[in-house]
Amino acid sequence: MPESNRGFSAYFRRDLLLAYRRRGEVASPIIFFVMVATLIPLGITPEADSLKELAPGTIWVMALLATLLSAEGLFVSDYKDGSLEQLLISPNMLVMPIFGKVTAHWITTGLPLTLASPLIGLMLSLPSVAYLPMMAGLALGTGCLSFLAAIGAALTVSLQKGSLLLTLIVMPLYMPIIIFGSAVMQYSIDGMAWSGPLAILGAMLAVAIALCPLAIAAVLRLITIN
Amino acid sequence: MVNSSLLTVNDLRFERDDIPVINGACLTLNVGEILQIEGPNGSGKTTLLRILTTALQPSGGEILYRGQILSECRFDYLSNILFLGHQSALKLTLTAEENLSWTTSELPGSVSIMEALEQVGLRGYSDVPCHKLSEGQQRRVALARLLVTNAEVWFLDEPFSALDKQGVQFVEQCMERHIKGGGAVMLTTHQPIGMEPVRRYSLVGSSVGGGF
Amino acid sequence: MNWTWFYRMGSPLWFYQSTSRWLPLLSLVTLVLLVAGLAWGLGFAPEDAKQGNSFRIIYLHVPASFLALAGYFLMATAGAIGLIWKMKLSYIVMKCAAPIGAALTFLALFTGAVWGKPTWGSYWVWDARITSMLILLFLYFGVLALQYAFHNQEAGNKASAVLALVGTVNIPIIYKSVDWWFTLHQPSTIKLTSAPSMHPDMFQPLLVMILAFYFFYALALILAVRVEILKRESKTTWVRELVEQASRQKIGAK
Amino acid sequence: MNFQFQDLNEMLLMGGHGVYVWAAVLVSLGTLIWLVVSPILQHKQTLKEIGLNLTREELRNQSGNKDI
Repeated sequence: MPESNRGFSAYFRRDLLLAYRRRGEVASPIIFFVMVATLIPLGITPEADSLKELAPGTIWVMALLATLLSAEGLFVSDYKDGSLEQLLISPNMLVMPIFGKVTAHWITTGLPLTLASPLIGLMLSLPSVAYLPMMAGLALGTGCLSFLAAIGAALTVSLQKGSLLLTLIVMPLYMPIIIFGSAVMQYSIDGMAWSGPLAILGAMLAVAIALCPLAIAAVLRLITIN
Repeated sequence: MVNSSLLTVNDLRFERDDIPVINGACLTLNVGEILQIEGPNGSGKTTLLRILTTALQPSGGEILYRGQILSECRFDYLSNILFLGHQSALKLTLTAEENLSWTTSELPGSVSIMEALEQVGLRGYSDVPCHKLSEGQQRRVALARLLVTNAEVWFLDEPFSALDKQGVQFVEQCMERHIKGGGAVMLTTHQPIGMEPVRRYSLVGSSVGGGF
Repeated sequence: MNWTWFYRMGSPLWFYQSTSRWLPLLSLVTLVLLVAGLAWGLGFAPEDAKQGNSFRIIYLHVPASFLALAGYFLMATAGAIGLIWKMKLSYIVMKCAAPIGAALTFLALFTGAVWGKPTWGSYWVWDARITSMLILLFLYFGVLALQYAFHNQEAGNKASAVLALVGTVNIPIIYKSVDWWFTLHQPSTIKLTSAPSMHPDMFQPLLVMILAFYFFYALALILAVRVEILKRESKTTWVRELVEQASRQKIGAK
Repeated sequence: MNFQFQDLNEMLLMGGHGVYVWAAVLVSLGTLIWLVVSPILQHKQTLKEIGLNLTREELRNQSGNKDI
């Protein structure tokens, strides 16, 4: 296997294995996702047509919060047991293992959310035309969410009460994603072509994939071991 | 000309928030030698190890590996060193074998994982999740990493902590075999080492931290 | 090309001494510009046809928004210089620029909200520029919170420097997507009077006010940096002499 | 370019918008003044503090036991 690829697949498989060993924990973002979805009808209005109005934005806000919830553990467990230190002094580029870890995080949180989203669509009486765009948008959007949350996780890895700070730091960076994510669904509900905002989400994901691992590697090298 | 000194460090300085932790440390580590770093707690022993394994950036001074500046030969320097810190760097939900497979994927070695676990005295434990092992056994799994890779330079931070007499003996044998095979060891410990070619380097002189 | 001037410029002692010489002049210029600009804007500029006198708030809202954004980029650049050349002074500049920038962003938001009341009838309107300004305020809070979260000063500096850089990359994306989102939802409502299309008599005082705010930002930043330098360099000899000198003057004056 | 208002009273009213304009002006000036005054106060405070530390250090040196 080429040099850099080994770093990616080693940590990708390891994190998937870690998640598999604690299968129960993988379900928690989905449970959170569904639970919050039931709050909206209770809190605002149960009747269908106004729920239909709220559905796109609510689904995206919940997906965003669910990703944030599970992002904190990304580096903290490695930092505590010393494997982050070993990662920092491994000969291969630091970027590839990070890329592997964040992809594994996406598969354990972003993907399940995307697959569970039709259930929420049902509960919020989302029109059937919007299901496919919702899942397409969520698939790309949660990817960006994972990469950005990983930067926040790296910045706050050596802090005890890091999770609140993580939210504070990363939330502003989520704004563009939530705007275009809910726009994809809104366009499809209004019957317009929803490929435009989806393309922008794809572009954001591409930029996130290219730049975030570099930023995370720089942060981990600069800050953690002090 | 094979440069016998694996590692040379001149005038190494490290400051944390303008408080000098390491001030002008100079030392060399030659092939087939054990260097023991002494000093009271907080004199910067672990910090020195972290700088030498490039986990920390020094504030000044230079580090040479086989006569070359570290930044120029970073890849083959990092492929030839092994660091064992206070923490055992094990993922507790994974089994001992899985934990060791990450090290071999990074630094391929000659001895297989199963043999290494046997030599460490954990024969049947290869597929047991680490959280079921005792603290001492987890430490042995970490020590098994010494056998699995053929890294030239070992940096051991308090290797004897949480080890019984047998464990200590095992570590000393490993170090013995390693330096005979052309490697070098730099370790920090408080216990006296019952072995020969041990040079001592005390950090007290160079850091402000001491002086009770 | 010798870089000594760059490193000499980076030494806190040099900064402290040269600013001591220029501070009086800078504060005088800032005061004059501020007073002149405000008097001109509030008293002499003609009334706006549609909005009446409430448009005069532009003379505070627009300069504050300019400086809020410029302040963020200055903070990020100082952080970048600190990261690349490991200059302590630029970390100090970044650390002091954050609260000033946050205060100016809050000021821009407050004046924007107060301006919204007579114009649109409600204090909070999801106007594109005000929403982007709100997100900018959140970015500032992120940097401030990160700066004070670390015990180890150096780690705090590096973390907030990287966050400021990440924020800088995201600001254009945020501003563009908010603009796009704004046109999607409320294309009809009037935008705040955009500066260039204004009548010259209204526009000139605005230029003076923007200039005054730039000078003010420099003044506030230099004052804050000097305090931080004293705190960081309290062990050095030149600070000790300064302290003795100050206490002697006090005894002399008493 | 001439003064827009007949007298001070009209300037305060500003055709009904005076409340908002002057509220904005007061808050702005308040913030600006605070941004300049607080560093000046801190400057004096820091100088005093360093002075105190110096005297404390001298006391410690004279009394012979070198503190850690």
